[in-house]
Amino acid sequence: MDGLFNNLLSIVTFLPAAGALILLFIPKDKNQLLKNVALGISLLGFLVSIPLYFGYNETLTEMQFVVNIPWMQSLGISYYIGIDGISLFMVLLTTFLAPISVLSSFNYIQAREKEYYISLLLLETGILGVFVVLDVFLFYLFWEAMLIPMYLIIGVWGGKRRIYAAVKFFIYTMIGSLLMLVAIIMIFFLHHEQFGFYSFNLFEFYKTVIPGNTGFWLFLAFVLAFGIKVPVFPFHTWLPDAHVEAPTAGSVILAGVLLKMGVYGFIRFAVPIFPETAVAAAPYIALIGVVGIIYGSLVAWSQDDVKKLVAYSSVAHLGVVMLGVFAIQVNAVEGAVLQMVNHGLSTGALFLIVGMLYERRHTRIIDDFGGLAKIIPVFSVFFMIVMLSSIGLPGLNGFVGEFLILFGAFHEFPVLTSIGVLGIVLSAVYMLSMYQRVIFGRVTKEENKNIKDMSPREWAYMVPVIAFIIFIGIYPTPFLRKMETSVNEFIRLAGIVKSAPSEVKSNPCGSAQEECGE
Amino acid sequence: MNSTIADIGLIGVAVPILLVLVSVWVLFSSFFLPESKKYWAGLMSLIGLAGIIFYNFLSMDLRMTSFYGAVTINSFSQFLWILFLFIALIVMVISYDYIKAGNVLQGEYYFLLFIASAGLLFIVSTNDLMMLFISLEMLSISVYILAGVRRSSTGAEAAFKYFLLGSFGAAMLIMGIALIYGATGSVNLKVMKIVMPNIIQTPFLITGFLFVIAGFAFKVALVPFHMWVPDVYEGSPTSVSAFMAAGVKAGGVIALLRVFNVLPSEIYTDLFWWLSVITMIAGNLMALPQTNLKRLLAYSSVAHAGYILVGFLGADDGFSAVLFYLIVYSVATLGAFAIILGIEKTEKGATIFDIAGLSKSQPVLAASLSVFVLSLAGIPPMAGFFGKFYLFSSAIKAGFTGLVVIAVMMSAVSLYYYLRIVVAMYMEDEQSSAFPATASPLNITILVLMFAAVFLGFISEPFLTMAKEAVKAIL
Amino acid sequence: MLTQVPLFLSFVLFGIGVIGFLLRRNIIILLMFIELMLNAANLAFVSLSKTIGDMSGQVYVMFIFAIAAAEAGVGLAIAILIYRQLKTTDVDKINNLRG
Amino acid sequence: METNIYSLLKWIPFVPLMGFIVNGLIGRKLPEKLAGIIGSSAIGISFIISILSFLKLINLPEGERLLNDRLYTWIASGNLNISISLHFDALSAVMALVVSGVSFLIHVYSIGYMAGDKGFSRYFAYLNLFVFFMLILVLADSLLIMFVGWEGVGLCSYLLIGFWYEDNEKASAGKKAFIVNRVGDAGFIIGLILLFYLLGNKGIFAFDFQSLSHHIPLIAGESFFGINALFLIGLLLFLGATGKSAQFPLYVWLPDAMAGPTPVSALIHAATMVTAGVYMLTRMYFLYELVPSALSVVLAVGCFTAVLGATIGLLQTDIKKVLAYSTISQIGYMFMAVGAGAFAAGVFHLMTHAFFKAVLFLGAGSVIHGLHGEQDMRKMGGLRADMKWTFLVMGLAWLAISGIPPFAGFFSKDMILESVFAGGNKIIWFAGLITAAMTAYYISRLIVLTFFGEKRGHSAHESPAVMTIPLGILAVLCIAGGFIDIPHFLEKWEGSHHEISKGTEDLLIGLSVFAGIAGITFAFFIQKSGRAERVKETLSSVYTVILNKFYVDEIYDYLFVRTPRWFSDKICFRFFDAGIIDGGIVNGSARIVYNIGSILRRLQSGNAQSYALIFVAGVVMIIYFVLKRFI
Repeated sequence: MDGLFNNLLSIVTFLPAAGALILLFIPKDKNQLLKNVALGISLLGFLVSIPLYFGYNETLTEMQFVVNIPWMQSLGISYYIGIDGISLFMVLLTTFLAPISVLSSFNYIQAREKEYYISLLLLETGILGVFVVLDVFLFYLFWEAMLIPMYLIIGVWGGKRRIYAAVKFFIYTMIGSLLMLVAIIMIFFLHHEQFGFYSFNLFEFYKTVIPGNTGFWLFLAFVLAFGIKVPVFPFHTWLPDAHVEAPTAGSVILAGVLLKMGVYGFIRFAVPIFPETAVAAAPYIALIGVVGIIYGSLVAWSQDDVKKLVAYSSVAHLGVVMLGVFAIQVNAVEGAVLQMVNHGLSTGALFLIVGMLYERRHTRIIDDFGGLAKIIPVFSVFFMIVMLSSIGLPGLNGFVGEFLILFGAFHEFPVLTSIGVLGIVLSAVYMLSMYQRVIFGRVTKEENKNIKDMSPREWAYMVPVIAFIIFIGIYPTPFLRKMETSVNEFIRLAGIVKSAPSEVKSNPCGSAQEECGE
Repeated sequence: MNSTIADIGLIGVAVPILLVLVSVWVLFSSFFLPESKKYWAGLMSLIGLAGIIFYNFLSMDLRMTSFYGAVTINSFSQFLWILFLFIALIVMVISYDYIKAGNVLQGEYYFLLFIASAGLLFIVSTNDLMMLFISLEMLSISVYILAGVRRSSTGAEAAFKYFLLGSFGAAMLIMGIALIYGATGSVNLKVMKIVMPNIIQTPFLITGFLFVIAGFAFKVALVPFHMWVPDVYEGSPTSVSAFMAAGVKAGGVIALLRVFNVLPSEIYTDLFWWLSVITMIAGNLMALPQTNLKRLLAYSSVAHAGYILVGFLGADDGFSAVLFYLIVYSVATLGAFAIILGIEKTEKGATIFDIAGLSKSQPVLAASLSVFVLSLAGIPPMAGFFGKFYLFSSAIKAGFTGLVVIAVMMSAVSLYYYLRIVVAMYMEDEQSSAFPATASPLNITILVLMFAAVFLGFISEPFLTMAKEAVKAIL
Repeated sequence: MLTQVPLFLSFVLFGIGVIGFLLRRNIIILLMFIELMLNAANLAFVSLSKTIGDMSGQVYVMFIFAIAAAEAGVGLAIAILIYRQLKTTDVDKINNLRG
Repeated sequence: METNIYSLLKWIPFVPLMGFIVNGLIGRKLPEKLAGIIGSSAIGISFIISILSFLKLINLPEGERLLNDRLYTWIASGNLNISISLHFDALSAVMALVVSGVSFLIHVYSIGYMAGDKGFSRYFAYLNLFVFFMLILVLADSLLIMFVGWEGVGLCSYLLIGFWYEDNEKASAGKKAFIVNRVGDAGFIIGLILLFYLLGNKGIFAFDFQSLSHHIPLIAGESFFGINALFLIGLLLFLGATGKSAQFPLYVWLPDAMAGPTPVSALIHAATMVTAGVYMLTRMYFLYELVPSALSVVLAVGCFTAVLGATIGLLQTDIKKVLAYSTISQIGYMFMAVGAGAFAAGVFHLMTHAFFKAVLFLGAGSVIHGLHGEQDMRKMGGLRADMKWTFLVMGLAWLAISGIPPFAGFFSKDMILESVFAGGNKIIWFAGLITAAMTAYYISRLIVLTFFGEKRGHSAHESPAVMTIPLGILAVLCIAGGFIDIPHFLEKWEGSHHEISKGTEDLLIGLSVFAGIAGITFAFFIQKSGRAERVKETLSSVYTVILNKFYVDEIYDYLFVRTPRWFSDKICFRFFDAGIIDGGIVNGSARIVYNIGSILRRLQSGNAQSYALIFVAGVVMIIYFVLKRFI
């Protein structure tokens, strides 16, 4: 039992990859079988991940479900995974969205299904890896490896300008990541200088003292890497392209979890490794976040493509999250983490909605619709709920996160926060306008007259999302409780002022027994 | 001094000598083979080479000097011998059907390949500049011929350009050696390593070294000595291009490394810093607009020379990283060329348009080619990433962060043209007619190389330790 | 001093070789200039070995002769091949591979 | 005072919620009648429960009249711990009764009014949801829970205004309402956060109204960016109130909101939701009493809105628009009361207004219903013969709103004026008086145009009993309402009461009554044939300005819709995002790199000698490079 529990995390992480391997051996013409297997695997992945939630002990600060196996001793690289109250939810969100995105692709993807589902599952493993690893080298490995399947998903199964979008996505994110790699290596050697042994152990990195000026540049590299991924203004322009071109499932994963990797990176790496620098830079990054809120909303307002609108709304929402994270205040950070989940759910759902529209009409231009409420009432209701959750209506998930972030951030940056609140107004503006143009009014277009309402399959993947949207809205406490300790730990780490070690230690992890988790 | 054959220490150079013997055997026997049986030459050489590799593995821990110190057999040479022998083997395997098809004198082809490989082995095992020069010529001259072995117009032009510039470079090199000889009184690197610190750096000596560096840089294809590379790679038979990209370049790198190793660093690091930078930049930028795959790979190999130079500046760790990188790089390049060889229809090799939609008709080939280019681009989890990681981290450790930043930015740029290959294969519709079915030995090789390109990184530690061992021997 | 003269001569020869190589267009001539450069190196070796009183320099010359011969042989063969294929001996006309 | 747990409380809002769920999920399959009955009975039940709780409340001794029902912890993060719990004291009791009662009647009325509409069940679902949120708002135990209801009712009003979504006009009206409200809500949430934040700094994390009222004094002295914090909070919350209660400057959504079905206008946009602002301020009276400056702002805004609304109301021709502007001005009245510190009076007027305005709307509704959707008063007239019952009830409401004793309106309105006068703001008081006269005028004008004179439009038919009976009940309340001694019941909210002499009091009463009568008579006088026209000609310029509502809509449209729209599209998106960032920096740099590549490529001329030349150049370069360094 205990052994199983220890390996649970590895199982959760690599199950999708194993599934991809299975798919590899299914002949490509057996479409239905492929789909079912893919769905089964992803569902299984979700089921297996549920025990993580219940098995997670929210009273402990340190990592849990830890596995730590040395891999390359000479460089102190080890297969070191584990989760805390923050990554827990990222993992669950990923495993939750995976089957949904698989299910949503059944009709959307018509060509080369085999490769598609393989890349989808590999992508899931890649993302999960990013969320669970505690070894910086390994983190970087997953961080970039996961680009390849995403790149394929956008580029092969995407829309008209898919190649442009895919290449842009890949290279843009790569530039940031590579600079981060340089920074990682430098810290690695700094650590060696200070402690006398090589280690990529995250917690060793935490202990490493990074002298001021270097610290600034290295932090900048991290910020660039994660900021591009989030994406924070002004590094966001790859996002609309990627979203517009990506297939529905791609967008769902992209918005749902991929963007969260950036924020997660800030929480897990950038801030704790450079506490002083991060705290010093916090106001500026918060400012960028707020600019993102306003700017994203304004730009979203003037979009005529639903998907692009949602993409820009993501920029705004993640601006809120960034504001929360860099308030480095317990409510704000908890709100930020919760808001990541919320955004994953509601924006993911929005993309599912857009996908349904696209499957029916093969267009995403707002003006091609109108009056849908009359033709597909059920769909309109779902759309309404998702839209409301996205604009943060109290009683739905969006509000809780936003309120906590605003409340917490207000402690640190009152003015910025007050400006950020305008985002609440703007989000209503662009979302409601879009909703009205799509759903209300008369049916003008002939093609819209006879489109079908939600199919059972669509019910199957929309209902769970809606259920969570409402549940988190009315009862977020269980989620908040799980993350409380970890968030406090994060804040503690952010508060630390590092000092060089008194005497050089020799054995790897000997110095850091408790973090090493065994 | 009276010397007996024993003092020469032939046993140490048994492997290269065996190569030569086998080659001669293949050559002559091929004369007597009937047209229909010519391909036996290939089989024989394969068997022979396999045997030699086997022998080399047996004598892995042989350590001695031969030819009165001109040749040293140590961990360094052993490491690289294995590498080069495998490169030769792979080249032979992939060219087996290719040569059989084309109007090429098979015996001669394999003969030259063997001689070139022998040259390579000598390059890495010698301590003597003169010897270095001779073995380099041994390599070069046979490759000049190989380049034109098809006797077609493109082949001829490639061979001609390679020969002309190659011998020009060789002349530079030997002049440089002469100058060094004059300044130090010796051409033995070991000796030089010792005496160099106490010799004052006269312009005379420096010029000598710079001539030598230029000569080797020509083989490594450092900018601005790279000009021959794209044309020759494009024009030569693809299998030969593969050999050049993997073998010749590696040989040059080692030669340059040996020379760099004896130089008093403070003067030459700047030079190599700049060489590396302009090589990376020029190589990558010029690769961007290429459409012919062989040409594209040529430029990418130029760029990679730049990355390798980054390792030079990383001191001991850097050297071992370079050795590891050579393995990784050779795997990827050989694989890429092998695939081009498999699907090319013209002498100039496949273009980016030819491979459009390859993933539909030949998923395995497409997948492997993607793996190879991603490995060259240094994307995790491919081996190429680990290679770059070791190179760059060594340089960072030595304090050349700025250089590494340029390097990573350049590899970001390189992504564009590497990804274009993937784009063409996966994201564009099939334009060209069906691809020729590739022969099984080729396919097997490609598969093996692909697995290597994927997994070499994860098991890189033993190789790295071996490389460290090897480097110790030359310091 | 006298021993330096051949050395300078060799430099001069080498220079002529390089310049000629860059200026002339006929491939055969180019081959000859390469030979010239190699021989310049030979001269340098000989004179230097005299200067520093070490015989091995003069031994190297033998090697270089051999290599020069080999190169010349291969070069001529390639030149013939070029002429067969492209019907020219003018370097400027041999530029189908470029870009 | 210790709180008494009363677990029945939660059902006051939750029964309507269930009604919503039932109607929302299976409503479409149910027969109309059933859906209607489910909807109405849900509200009926919650009304009964309210009465029960009310009885429970008044049986308690004076001091501890407070029922409480805690459900569960909603948000627990750090020290912040907000639980969903309901709070039933005198104030919320009054509100709950009014809300559930009036809603019940209007639900019943709607069964008749909405009969045969496609979205019948949807209508009732929305309506139930609205009542749920309204009751949450009323019973909320803390500002945050109140905010949940606050936004919830906003949502429902959005849904119900745009109920006939196929008409884009109506849909837009709904959207406008929601967005304008959001502006207010932003103020609300900031104010709330600021309040919580300051209290948090003082180590206080209990945010239910009771403890708030105890702890507010702690932060009385606090200043935030140089401004008195409480004042700031007061203003921000009031901004929220102006949004919800359609006060200047955020009143513009209410007239458009008349696009919704008439019962909705009656319930949401007259009786209950729009008065939420008044309720909220009254809830927070303990805060406002500490900052008179904020109160005077409220007073001024309320007064201004009252006058403005009345003025615009004078000339409207759409029967519902008249009532809408009347509502705006009446709520202004309530805020005047609040501003004068007489919270109880405000709530009192809130209640009476709920009654008579509901009647007026429903009456207007049945007129419209009778005339098959005709809303233009100029096309009505002489209906008193056809719709006796409607005429009767509306007549009562008319007198009530005009402030004629002994009808409900008289008491509340008079009380407000009195307390304003007592507060010493003579000008405000006078303005209020004028407003009263104007109110009397435009309502009378409405009555005259609709029921008197000769028929201008087609004749109408009386509405069915299901509509008329609720009207009757409400009409009775218009009379009785005045005699319910709310002010005494809410003396906690009486505020500081300046005593004024009996004589002055009588004088004031006389004046206000006079104003009412004057308005009415003037209306009858002016509406006689042609006189109105002559007035129009004489002061035509003023006339047009007022008729066009002072062009406020146009100005807002330009400032807050067109300009930002243009900015977001042309500047932010096309110029900055697509142009500079993406086109310029991102793709631009890529293009530059690529072009450099294709230029360098030219060097590769294919000529071996040029290669050799570059080779030599390279050698020369490195020699120079190193020697320069060395020598």
